[in-house]
Amino acid sequence: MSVLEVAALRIAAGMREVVRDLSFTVAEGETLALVGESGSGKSATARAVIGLLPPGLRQSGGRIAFAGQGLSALSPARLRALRGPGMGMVFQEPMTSLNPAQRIGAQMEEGLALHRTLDARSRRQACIAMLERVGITDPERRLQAFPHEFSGGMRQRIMLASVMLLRPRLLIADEPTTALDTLTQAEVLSLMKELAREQGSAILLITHDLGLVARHADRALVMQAGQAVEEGAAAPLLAAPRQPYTQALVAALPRRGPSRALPQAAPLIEARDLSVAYPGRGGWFRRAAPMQAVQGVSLSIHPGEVVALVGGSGSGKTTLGRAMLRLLPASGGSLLFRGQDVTASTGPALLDFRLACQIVFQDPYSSLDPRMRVRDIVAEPLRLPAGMPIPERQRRAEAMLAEVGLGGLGDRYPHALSGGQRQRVAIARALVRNPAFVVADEAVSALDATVRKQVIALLRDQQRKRGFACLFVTHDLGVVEEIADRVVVMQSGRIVEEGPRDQVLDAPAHDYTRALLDASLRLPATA
Amino acid sequence: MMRLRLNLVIGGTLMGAVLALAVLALAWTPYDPTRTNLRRRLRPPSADYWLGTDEFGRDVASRLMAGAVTSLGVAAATVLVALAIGIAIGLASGFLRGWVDRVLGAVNDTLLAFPGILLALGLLAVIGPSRSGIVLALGLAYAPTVARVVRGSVLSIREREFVEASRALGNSEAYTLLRHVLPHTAAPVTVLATSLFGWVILSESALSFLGLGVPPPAATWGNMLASARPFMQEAPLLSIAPGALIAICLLGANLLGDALRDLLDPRDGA
Amino acid sequence: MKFRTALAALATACALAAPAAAQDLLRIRMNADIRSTDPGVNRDANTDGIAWHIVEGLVALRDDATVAQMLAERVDVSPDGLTYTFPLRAGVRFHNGQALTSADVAFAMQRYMRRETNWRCRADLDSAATRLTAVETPDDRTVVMRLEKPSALFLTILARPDCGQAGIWHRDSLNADGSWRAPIGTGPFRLGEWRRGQFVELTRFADYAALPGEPTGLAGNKTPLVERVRFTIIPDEAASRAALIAGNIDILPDARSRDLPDLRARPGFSVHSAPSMDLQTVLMQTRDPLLQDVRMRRAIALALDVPELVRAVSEGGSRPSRSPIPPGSAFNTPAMLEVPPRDLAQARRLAQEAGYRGQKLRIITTRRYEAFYEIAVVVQDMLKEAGIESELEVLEWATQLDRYSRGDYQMMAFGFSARLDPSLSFEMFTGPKATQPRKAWDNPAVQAMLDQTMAEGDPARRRSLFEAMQARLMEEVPIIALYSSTTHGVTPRHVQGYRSWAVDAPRAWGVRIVR
Amino acid sequence: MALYVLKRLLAAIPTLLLVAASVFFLMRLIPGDPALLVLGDAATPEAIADLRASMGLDRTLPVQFALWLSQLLGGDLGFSITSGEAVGPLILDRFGVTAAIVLAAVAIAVLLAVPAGMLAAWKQGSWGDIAAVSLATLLLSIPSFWLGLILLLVFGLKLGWVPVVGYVTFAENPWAALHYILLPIATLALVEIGVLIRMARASTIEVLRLDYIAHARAKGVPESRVLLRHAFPNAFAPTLTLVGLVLGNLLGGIAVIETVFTLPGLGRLLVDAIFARDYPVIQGVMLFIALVYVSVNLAVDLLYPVFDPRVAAE
Repeated sequence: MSVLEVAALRIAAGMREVVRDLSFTVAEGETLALVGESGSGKSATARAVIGLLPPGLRQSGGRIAFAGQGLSALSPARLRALRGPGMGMVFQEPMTSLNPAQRIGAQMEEGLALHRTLDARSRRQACIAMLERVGITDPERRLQAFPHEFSGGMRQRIMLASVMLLRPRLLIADEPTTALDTLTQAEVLSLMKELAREQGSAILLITHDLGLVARHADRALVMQAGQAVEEGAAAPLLAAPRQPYTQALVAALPRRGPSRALPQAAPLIEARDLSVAYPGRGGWFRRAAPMQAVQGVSLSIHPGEVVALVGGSGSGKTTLGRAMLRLLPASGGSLLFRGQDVTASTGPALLDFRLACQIVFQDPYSSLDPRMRVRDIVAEPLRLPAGMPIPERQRRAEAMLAEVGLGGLGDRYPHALSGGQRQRVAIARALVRNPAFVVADEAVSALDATVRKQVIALLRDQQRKRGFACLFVTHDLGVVEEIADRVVVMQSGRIVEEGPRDQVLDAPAHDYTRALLDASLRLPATA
Repeated sequence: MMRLRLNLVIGGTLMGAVLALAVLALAWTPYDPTRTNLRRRLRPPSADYWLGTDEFGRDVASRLMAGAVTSLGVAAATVLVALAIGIAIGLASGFLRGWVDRVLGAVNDTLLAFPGILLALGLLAVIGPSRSGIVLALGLAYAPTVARVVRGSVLSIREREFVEASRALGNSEAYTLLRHVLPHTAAPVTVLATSLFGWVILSESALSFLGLGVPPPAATWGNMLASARPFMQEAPLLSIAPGALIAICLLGANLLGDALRDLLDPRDGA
Repeated sequence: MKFRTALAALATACALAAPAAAQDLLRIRMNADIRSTDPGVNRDANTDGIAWHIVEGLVALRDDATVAQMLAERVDVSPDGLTYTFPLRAGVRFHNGQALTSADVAFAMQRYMRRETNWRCRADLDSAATRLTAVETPDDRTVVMRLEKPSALFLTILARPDCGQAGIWHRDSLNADGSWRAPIGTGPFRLGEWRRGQFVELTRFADYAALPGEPTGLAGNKTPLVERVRFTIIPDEAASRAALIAGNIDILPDARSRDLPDLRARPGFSVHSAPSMDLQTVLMQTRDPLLQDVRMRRAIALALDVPELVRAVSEGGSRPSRSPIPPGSAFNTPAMLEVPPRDLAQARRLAQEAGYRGQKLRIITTRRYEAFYEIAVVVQDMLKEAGIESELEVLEWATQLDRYSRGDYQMMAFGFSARLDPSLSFEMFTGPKATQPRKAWDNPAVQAMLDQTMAEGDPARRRSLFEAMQARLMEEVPIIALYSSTTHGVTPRHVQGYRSWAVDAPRAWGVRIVR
Repeated sequence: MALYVLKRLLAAIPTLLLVAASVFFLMRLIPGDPALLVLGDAATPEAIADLRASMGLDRTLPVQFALWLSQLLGGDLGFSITSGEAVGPLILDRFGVTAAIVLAAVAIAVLLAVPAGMLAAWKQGSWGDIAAVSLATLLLSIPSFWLGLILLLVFGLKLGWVPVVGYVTFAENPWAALHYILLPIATLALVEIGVLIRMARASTIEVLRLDYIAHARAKGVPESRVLLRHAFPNAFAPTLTLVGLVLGNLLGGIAVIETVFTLPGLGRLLVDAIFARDYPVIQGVMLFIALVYVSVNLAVDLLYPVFDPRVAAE
């Protein structure tokens, strides 16, 4: 018998339908993955199932039945009784899904108090046991803590604990690990699966990540623009997708590119014993000890080389990337560019350095000035060095835009572009001055898989064409496979492993690298 | 969306009406607003004097119209002064940070801890009681608020990556500040300016009420209200009319401010 | 302390037991708190008004501002005018039961004359015109005061309310260190409770030694007829009137003239009007490039319709007067009451001659005193009709007073507080600008006449001197005197015996409550 | 905790000093002489000089300032130069009136406005919401002193329900005292209600969008509890900051209300002292207001973690 039955579901936002005629079932104890890219309607479906559509969205048709019972027929009170012990939900964003004003103990107990007849003592015991189960050390004391005292991964565990405490028959997990780094992601997902297995809960997993589907789902339903595209058992579906869209999704998974032999040359840029410290937060009366984000790192990059800088969150990789562009001041060591020490240069020397280097940021939404037209954004770097007339700048910007596939969109503002298009603009801005060195800081992490594939291709093609050296900062080993010549692994502000791509990926020497590789969700069948 | 439009329409209509009254008053008023007539004191409304006369026999309707010119003019000028000072301070302390920010912050705190009345009186007494005095005094009194808002938005904008991108391009700090930071303060500052406009009208009338505002016999709504107070019982209209106009003007400013906020900050419009 | 608490409890018990006595409370409006209880030292009009209920001097003023005996049986002046002998009245006691002696008088006078006391009138008794050289006590009952030269002002100074009437208090009024504690006087009331910002309460002095006859000014029969008087502080005019009508106060000593028609029309209220001895004026700076021409000043005076102005500003409550000597004074003569008519044509002609070409005159005024403001507004309006342009500079009072005392003005609507001697009425605006920039009229010839009036003892001769000065004033117009205001006291039916008088502040003696 | 409070108060010293210095010198830039004001139009130059000397105004400004500061360190605010009263007790006395009115008004406003704003947010877009927002905007637009005058006109003069003037302390007669401060409290509260409804509504809308509200609902928590336990504390935190600001602003703006209702409060004391150039009183009141401002902010900061534990007071 199926726990959840969705038939001909329609969800509308005003006059527009975001989900059309969607039907599926989730069987007892089964994990069904709703897969799709942003805008496919998968999250709205999850919210509709538990009856919590956000304001502005409404269910305009179809039937949702939980354990054979139609939800629309239930009174609000009956529906509430169902939420928790019947259906539980884990949200995407661990930073906002726990009430910041309540101790986690109170938040965990709340569901128990509402749905179970237990005295306070047993409730507390149950909470402690559950926290212990999800791997929170010292659970008794931690019950008294507030959410902000935990890291994102911990919060997601607590969230999970709080939901699973009620032994729901159906667990709805809406992109539960998207906001976490690779290592944590793997841990949390395994934990979720284990708990569900122990308690016999079915899982409705909402995700955009095919790797995750491959590893954790029994069945998968691929959605595109509000409609089901393809449905079936997870492994065969991914191994032999029938529908073009599914095929595109699978094709978008990273694949290792050919390794290149680069001519030996003097390093273009070189960090020697570079350290970066953030000033501690001091008050009027004392100065806190500075936090060392990068500790004595030496790294050289040769002309035309693509180096991937890999590490979990907090490893210092982004800080190192910025320090190598002198966007952050070094607290120790030195930085050499074409053999010149630029660690503390100013004025014309610094300008020369800046003219030769560029950066592409992670978030295409915040890296473009929303008040400038795309053409002006791309033309802006040509202001320097001074001398180029404005029409010439504009012409070059147009040409560059055409080159990144945005020909004719120069008059638009960033908000009129999609995420992928914006990242193309950012790349165009970075490349229009023909830099010798580019830092790409998680440049594709925020994009949907298919778009990511295209942007990586663009970046790779441009690199091959223009021959700039590139430091590719990422937590995603898949991207590394596609583009990198060399891989550098960072942990806690230090480099722990470094070597040619194939060597590092195929025969990792350091434990941390191995853990990262294990956690990275690749399609086993197609790797 | 519906609310936004309603706010815009009502707010715009109210402000427009008051503005029209002021523009009209520049060209024409039923009587000379400062012309006294001691034989016609405190007359009730009539066909000749639509809103009656005040304690000097001056036509109340004419004075209200002239008061619109003064009150709106003072408010507009004050807002400009407050914006000019506040934006300069806010940009400097938000963008430069460090000790500049600390010093400006301390000065700002001091000004915020200072009742505007005293600041206004002090400055007015030094400069001499005049329109420019009250504009400067209130402008200084409100500048810290502007500075605080500008600083806040500068602090959040300077963390955005396009500012860092500008720096990575080799652009100078000044260029980055003017080209990429300043334009983004426009939205919060516009919203604030609209509210400020209302607050200044309110403060000017409060100061006039305490006897510290634009000096009579020039009519402002505030000093009309203050002079009407002793005749509250005999001629209640004398108190009610200017107060109602202040309220209408404020309501207009508030509604317009709300509409602007919704327009410029799409997050709230959803 | 315990004893006092017990007494207070007893008093409260009595008050509760006898509601009739509790009714015997007279509530009088006061527009602001008093500054102190130290007579003539830290003072203003309200402070004086409280002080004269508590302490008395050797002499006191009558209604017409002439001097009568008070604690002194009589005043004997030596023929050369240099020695004043005051035999003290018998049977006068202080509030603490001690009998009044000449030593008490000498003690108080010595404190007044010390510079550090800051007595308001110390300088008046140490000036060229009047210099007190000695206070002697030949015996317990006699006080002798000696002057350097004869002075017509000496007794008036001793009697002036703003000098605290040179009030005599018992030495226990001072703390051990010589600082002021609280007044122990001989007056009809003793100080009860002073609750700052709220009220000052006085209680009847049972052993008060009243003079026979009728009350007049601060002299005559001052028998207290009510148990307690409470001066309630109500700053706001409209609120005071409302309080009177609501029965929250029993005497409104200073109703606004514009409220009078309404109050007169109300049954059960009576209005008591009396001319005051202050002076409302327009001052002109005779050193101003434009106004130094006497024709310009005359043009301004002629442009004003003074009767109309006075009628408007005082709501018909005061009569116009171009003389600084108030109509209530014994020295006011019919000639002084003449008001020259308005003459716009002549005003224009004179202004033209004086070189007036449409410059804007600046008239300083304040809103602190409504009359000043109203005068300024009306003057501006009337000048306009004569083709003389002006604008108002409305200042805060402290600033206006500062500008006044520095002579830093072109024209100014201003009011002088009550001057109880005609010499002082002229002296208040006459004097050398070089040393006293506040003085409006700097004319050595007039100054000489003024000095003469101060030394002259004969009333008739003084009167003719004043008439001559008045004539000069009308010619030179350094100030335009407009009127003396009128005090309007209002009482409900149950208050009997209340009368307004030349000074704004009220008198509570002789008043009874009849229900 | 105590250490934190102490540190915060110490950190306020530069601000207070700056306030003290600017008040001191600003007031002395203003024309007007307290001695002249005491003596009036009949003042002779000698009498003025004497009085100025006795007021201590004959010394140079830096000396006066230094003297005042050293007095201040001893906890002595000096004496009023017009009434001779000790400034410290005078301020405390007058502050009682002001504090009673301001606190009562803010308390009433918070109690009425916060639930109203939260309900409006909960039913966003409903007629009730529109009514609440309209009312709030309207209240926000009415000048407080005008509202006071109108209330006085209606309830004091026309209906005669409350006395139009005067003040009795609670210690004397609680019932009568209530009558006197009813209208001032109502006036202030009405105006603040407008501000607070809008703030409470806006921050509640913000909070209701967050995942933890959905999480609570997904646990089957009833709406009343969602609002009370989950939305309220988080939505109230920003409102609390505003309440602090409102308290500070009210202290600055109270003079107008005290003028309308002729109350012997701190605002009136300040304005009267300014008019009388009573320097010690002005300086004392200004410093006191600055101190209250700092303390209110401190109290808000100390209270803030109760509603938002993320912002711990160190």
